[in-house]
Amino acid sequence: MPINPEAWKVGLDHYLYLSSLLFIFGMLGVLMRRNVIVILMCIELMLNAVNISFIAFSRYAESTNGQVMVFFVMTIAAAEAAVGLALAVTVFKKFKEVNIRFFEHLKG
Amino acid sequence: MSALLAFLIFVGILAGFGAFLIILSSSLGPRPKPNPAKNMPYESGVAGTETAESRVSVKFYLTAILFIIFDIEIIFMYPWALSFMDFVKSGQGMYILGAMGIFIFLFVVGLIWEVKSKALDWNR
Amino acid sequence: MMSNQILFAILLLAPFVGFMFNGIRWKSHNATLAGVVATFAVFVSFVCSLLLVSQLFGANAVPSVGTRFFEWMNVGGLQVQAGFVIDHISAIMVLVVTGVGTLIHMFSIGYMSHDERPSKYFAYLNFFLFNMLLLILGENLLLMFVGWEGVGLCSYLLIGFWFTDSEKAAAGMKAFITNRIGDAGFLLGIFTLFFLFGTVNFSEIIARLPAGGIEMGWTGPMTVACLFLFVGATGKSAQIPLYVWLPDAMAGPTPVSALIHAATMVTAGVYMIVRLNPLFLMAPNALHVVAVVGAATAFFAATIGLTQWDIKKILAYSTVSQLGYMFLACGVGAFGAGLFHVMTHAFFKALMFLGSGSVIHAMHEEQDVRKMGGLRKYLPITHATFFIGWLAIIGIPPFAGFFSKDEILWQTASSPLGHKALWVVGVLTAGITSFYMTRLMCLTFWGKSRVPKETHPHEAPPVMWIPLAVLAVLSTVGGWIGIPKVMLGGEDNWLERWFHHVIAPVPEALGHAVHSHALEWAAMGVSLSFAVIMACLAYTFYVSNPSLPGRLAQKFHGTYRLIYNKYFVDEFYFARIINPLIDASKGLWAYVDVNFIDRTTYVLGDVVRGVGSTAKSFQTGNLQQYAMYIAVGLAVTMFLILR
Amino acid sequence: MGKDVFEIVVNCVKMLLIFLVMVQLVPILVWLERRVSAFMQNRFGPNRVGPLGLIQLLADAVKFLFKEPFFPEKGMAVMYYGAPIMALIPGALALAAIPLGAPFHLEQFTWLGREWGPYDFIMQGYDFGVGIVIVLGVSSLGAYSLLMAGWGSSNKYSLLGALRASAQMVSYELALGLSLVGILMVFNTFSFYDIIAQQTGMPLTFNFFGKVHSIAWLPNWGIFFNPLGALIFFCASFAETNRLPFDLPEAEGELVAGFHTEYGGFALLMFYIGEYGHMMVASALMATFYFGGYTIPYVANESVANWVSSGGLATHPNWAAFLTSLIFFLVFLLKVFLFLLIYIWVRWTLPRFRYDQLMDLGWKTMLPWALFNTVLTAVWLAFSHRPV
Amino acid sequence: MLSSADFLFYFLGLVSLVFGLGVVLFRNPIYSALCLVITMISVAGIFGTLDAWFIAGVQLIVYAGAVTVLFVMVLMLFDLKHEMKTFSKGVIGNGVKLAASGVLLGMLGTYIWATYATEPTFKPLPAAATSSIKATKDLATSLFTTYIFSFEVIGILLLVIAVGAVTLSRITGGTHHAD
Repeated sequence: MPINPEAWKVGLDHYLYLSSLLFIFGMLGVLMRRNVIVILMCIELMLNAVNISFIAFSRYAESTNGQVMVFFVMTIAAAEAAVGLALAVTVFKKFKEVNIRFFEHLKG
Repeated sequence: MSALLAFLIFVGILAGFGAFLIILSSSLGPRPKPNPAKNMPYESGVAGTETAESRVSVKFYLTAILFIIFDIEIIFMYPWALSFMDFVKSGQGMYILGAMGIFIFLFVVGLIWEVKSKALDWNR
Repeated sequence: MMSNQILFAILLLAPFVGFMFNGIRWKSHNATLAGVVATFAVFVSFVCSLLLVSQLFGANAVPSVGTRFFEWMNVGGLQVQAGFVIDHISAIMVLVVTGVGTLIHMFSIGYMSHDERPSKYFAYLNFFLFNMLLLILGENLLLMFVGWEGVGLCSYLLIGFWFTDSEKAAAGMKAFITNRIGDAGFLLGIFTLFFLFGTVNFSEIIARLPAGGIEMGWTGPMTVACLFLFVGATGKSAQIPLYVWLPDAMAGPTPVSALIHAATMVTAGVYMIVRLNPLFLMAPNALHVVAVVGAATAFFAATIGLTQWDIKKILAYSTVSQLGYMFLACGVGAFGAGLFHVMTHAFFKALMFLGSGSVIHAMHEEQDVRKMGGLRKYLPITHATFFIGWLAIIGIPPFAGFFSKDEILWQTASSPLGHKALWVVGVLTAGITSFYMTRLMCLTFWGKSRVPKETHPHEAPPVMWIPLAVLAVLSTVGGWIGIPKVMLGGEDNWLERWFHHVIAPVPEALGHAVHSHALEWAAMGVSLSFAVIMACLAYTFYVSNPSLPGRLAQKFHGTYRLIYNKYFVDEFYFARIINPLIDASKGLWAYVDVNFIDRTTYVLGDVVRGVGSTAKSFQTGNLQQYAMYIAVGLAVTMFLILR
Repeated sequence: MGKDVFEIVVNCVKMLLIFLVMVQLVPILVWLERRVSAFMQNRFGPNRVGPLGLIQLLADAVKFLFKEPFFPEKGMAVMYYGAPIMALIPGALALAAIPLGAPFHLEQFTWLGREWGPYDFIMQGYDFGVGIVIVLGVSSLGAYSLLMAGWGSSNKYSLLGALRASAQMVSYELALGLSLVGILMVFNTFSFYDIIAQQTGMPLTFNFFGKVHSIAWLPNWGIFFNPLGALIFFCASFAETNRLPFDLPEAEGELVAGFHTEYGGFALLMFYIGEYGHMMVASALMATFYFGGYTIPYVANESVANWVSSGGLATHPNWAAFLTSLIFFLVFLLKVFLFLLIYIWVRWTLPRFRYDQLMDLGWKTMLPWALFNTVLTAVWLAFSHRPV
Repeated sequence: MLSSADFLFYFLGLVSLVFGLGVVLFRNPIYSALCLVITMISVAGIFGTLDAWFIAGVQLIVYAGAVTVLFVMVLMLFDLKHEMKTFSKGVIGNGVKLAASGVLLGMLGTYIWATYATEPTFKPLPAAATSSIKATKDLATSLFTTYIFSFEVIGILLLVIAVGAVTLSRITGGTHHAD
């Protein structure tokens, strides 16, 4: 198979491909997994994917703004994990259940 | 970039060495007949009474959550520490001090709250 | 200038620090500490604002003092700075808000001394002040909106401060929800303005107004934007049709009513219109709407005020009515007069609310005026200050209310945007105001005592009457900055010189103002004498001849009931809209429905039920399904964008 | 990695050497620990195998290798076997990121019949430029080994020990990270080389309200700028490495042996290697931040180089450069050893804390003090830099 | 011939993708969490290949050293692997989910290919900017000037989270009291 050797040179697009793939993996996890904790992990995965593209763009544009954004995203992600896990554990302690479908019954 | 390569190679060396030691020690040692008493979980010689699902104090996970939050606050202080003197030398010392002062104030408020709410007390 | 930036920072952050301080120790019962800290914080703000405003005076006066802290947003074409500005408009507001705010905070120390959660109360109050300052000082509409929402939140929290009483909690919710309707309009107005001018900064909007491009129609973009903004103003400033929340808002502590629901927050709508006065002058039709709604509200609310028995409700309707005056002023292009009335009203209405708070405090939480009377001898200081407030609101010279009200009425008659009918409504309202205010005075302080035996009214402590005294002085002298031209011999008064740069005159294209000294004296005389006559009438009714009102109410039974029940607005919604609909549908059912439509409707019903159950299956509570909708939506959106 | 074979090979060998130094130091440290503790307790300690009992550890290692391999009945193989390997990694990675000696420069030379270009070598595995951040990041991975061991052996005591250990580790990581902020502020950089360069030279020089003062008889070390930070850092590193008086996770009275209850043989030894690795990292950081790194107090760096090249130790400049760097490496090692001795000394001196006392100490004492140290340093720096 | 930078990218990218897939596919959440750790570390490496060393270090400290430790700890504390299905049921639902993800991926890929594939590589950084300390100082400067407001808001957010998480974990009963 003739492959353009230049195509293997890593550029911005390669990072973006990687980022979108990782993002889709995380999204699939969020959509398909049943365990709330795993869903939270997959959200972290998605955020990481976004961070990759932030850093790639920041390197590409040669500005540090993207890095600052990643800093903030990390903070938010950690905060989200803390609260998400606190919620999940609260529900688990009461009902012994971490299935996302169970959370339907929490209404009203 | 070469530093990253070196880093990865070092990880490889470490993992390889560790695995080698594990395999070596498990292949060199004697293998007596399986002994059910020995294979039981070691609980000081007394047979286990509780299942593995016994309750564990929620404190551990609370500590971990608080660790995350405060860890991030500390991480924010690193770039601050790095650029602090630059700000001071360009005459913006009060500004950078105030900027982090508010942040540290919030940090302290959080810490005081945690202490007062006894979230960090283990002797209960 | 660096020092200005620091001053602005202190000005804004002092109440916030107070809020943090009291918010953190919100469970504390120490009313004195909480109150002193909160009062001091606001006082610091007041001093800072004085220092800043002083730069607008003097030989080397600047047109405005402003600072920018940081860039808040930079998204595409939207660039928003976290910048604050004090010019001739916001100077008056900021002084009123921090000054009156300080007094009311001080009053609250006494008023809330026996409450269970004074720290929480002062935290809310300080947070309100912080948001109000954002609203006033923000250099762009978005910052103003942040403050706008913030004061709404604080208003909700404070109305429902005694939330264990479900009625009071409901009043808070009512205020919140009614305000949301207005806020939606305000937001739409901001969007329209951004769409039109590409900026949300006040000065830039005003700079980019098309020269001479007055829109005469109803559907021009500027008219639409102004009308949207006015919807926001009706919500916040309790105008028809969104006024219903303000009387209920009296469920909150009385100093809150004084600060938020009389002196500051409710005037935000007026302030916003004054801020954007060149824009509104481009849209005369929108101004007509403002004027008519303002006049209608003024009259309508005043008549309701005639029949109320709750001391705070009377003041509340009076506030609505006076706010109507301010909008009337704005609507006829007299923005300066509107802001002038905002200021004087803040003085005397805060005074009256605090006075009523003192009365309620003395009467052990009794608010019904029928159980008062003759309180003059128990509460001499409160009575004296309330008396000055009364003189101010009914417009007796030389008290503050006279000058601002007279200015508004004269402008209504003379301005090219005004109309004689509006003037007549204004004068009538002034008379009614005079009547019900005198009635309030008579029922509360004068006449025979109807106080129940078990209550022993007592005069308020100094921490409560000192603010009253200060406000009484302000209510007396506050109007002297705007003495009418005719009294000064044709010279511009201080107020006009002050507003010279920032308030645009009514454009020539809309007509010319009437200039006649004789007419002005005459108008003044008419309104003044009408007010005095009404006051005397009220005195006759409620002190000299107390049985008269009852007989009158008997005689004009229908009218009295109509007004007493607040024009049956709530009932109207039921009786005229909902019930006829039900009746009509019953008739239709008897003839048409059974014969013709039934079969169709069954089919339709099945279709609807099918759609409904399908739609229901979308709302399962299954989070992953929701996430799936997000994913599908994302895919579709991306497809539409990248197509 | 390098521009030719020589450089790549040297770099690889260097990393291997760093790792071997770490692994080889462990037996020496264990020997030292046993001898020192014996000395403190008026015993002899191991003294039969080899001179002073030095070969004892080799014998121990061989013995460990030939122990019976044990796998708990319900254990999870991946985690059970992965945990000891994981224990090795963070410590070694962090150690390799710290400069152990001065970098040296090799001139062009001829060897094996070809020219080898000029090289610059660092006495360190890799240098990312942000030094301390990477070290902290890598060593924060240490918790996984404990958790994996605790979970993998499916023993209640193991799990409890692992949870305790990791909770303790993370708690003290806060104080550890925060205590460094002050000294970073003083040095105004993350890079170890810059930090060491600022501590080189003799008179302790500092800025006092716009005037530069100096104390002639003190070296220019970080400890004099931030003593409180140094103290907190050192205390927190005890907990970070699960050493006495903070070795609660393996409190024998309560938890059998903590997270490595179910381990034996060489796997257990690997946990110890990891622990000693962490100790070394902490000591190396201590030396780098507060005690001048590889520099020698009272002796300028140049005079060492002069001494080596003129004293006849090495005539060729390349050998001289290498030897100079080696001397600095030995100095650094000496400083590290001193701190390691303090670790051992403390272990046999102080009693163990109770777990709640431990957590209280971390959260309610060390963290506020570290914060105080940070604020104090910041205010001091901000004010002392402008003349009064 | 791959340069070392390219090799690093491909290697780390492959690792992160494989273990990212592992997070999604492992039945046992503990293994998912361990896979997540490895993904985080390799993402830190990817940040390194983009010369964002400080961010790489923060990624290690915050994500790998704190957030995922919390995940693992919670999983171990509460043994949250009760017998339950790993994946959601329903052919239609799963079909739609897969299809949406696939379409999204396809569109993203096409867009990136059409927009950025013409840019072969990154411009080499100027020599002064390659210093990690300099880059980190730039980051710090913009963090404390341009983004100072966001920074303070983050402080408030973290305070709220600290209070909220503890309060949440204190809840023992539900909102439905015995009535």
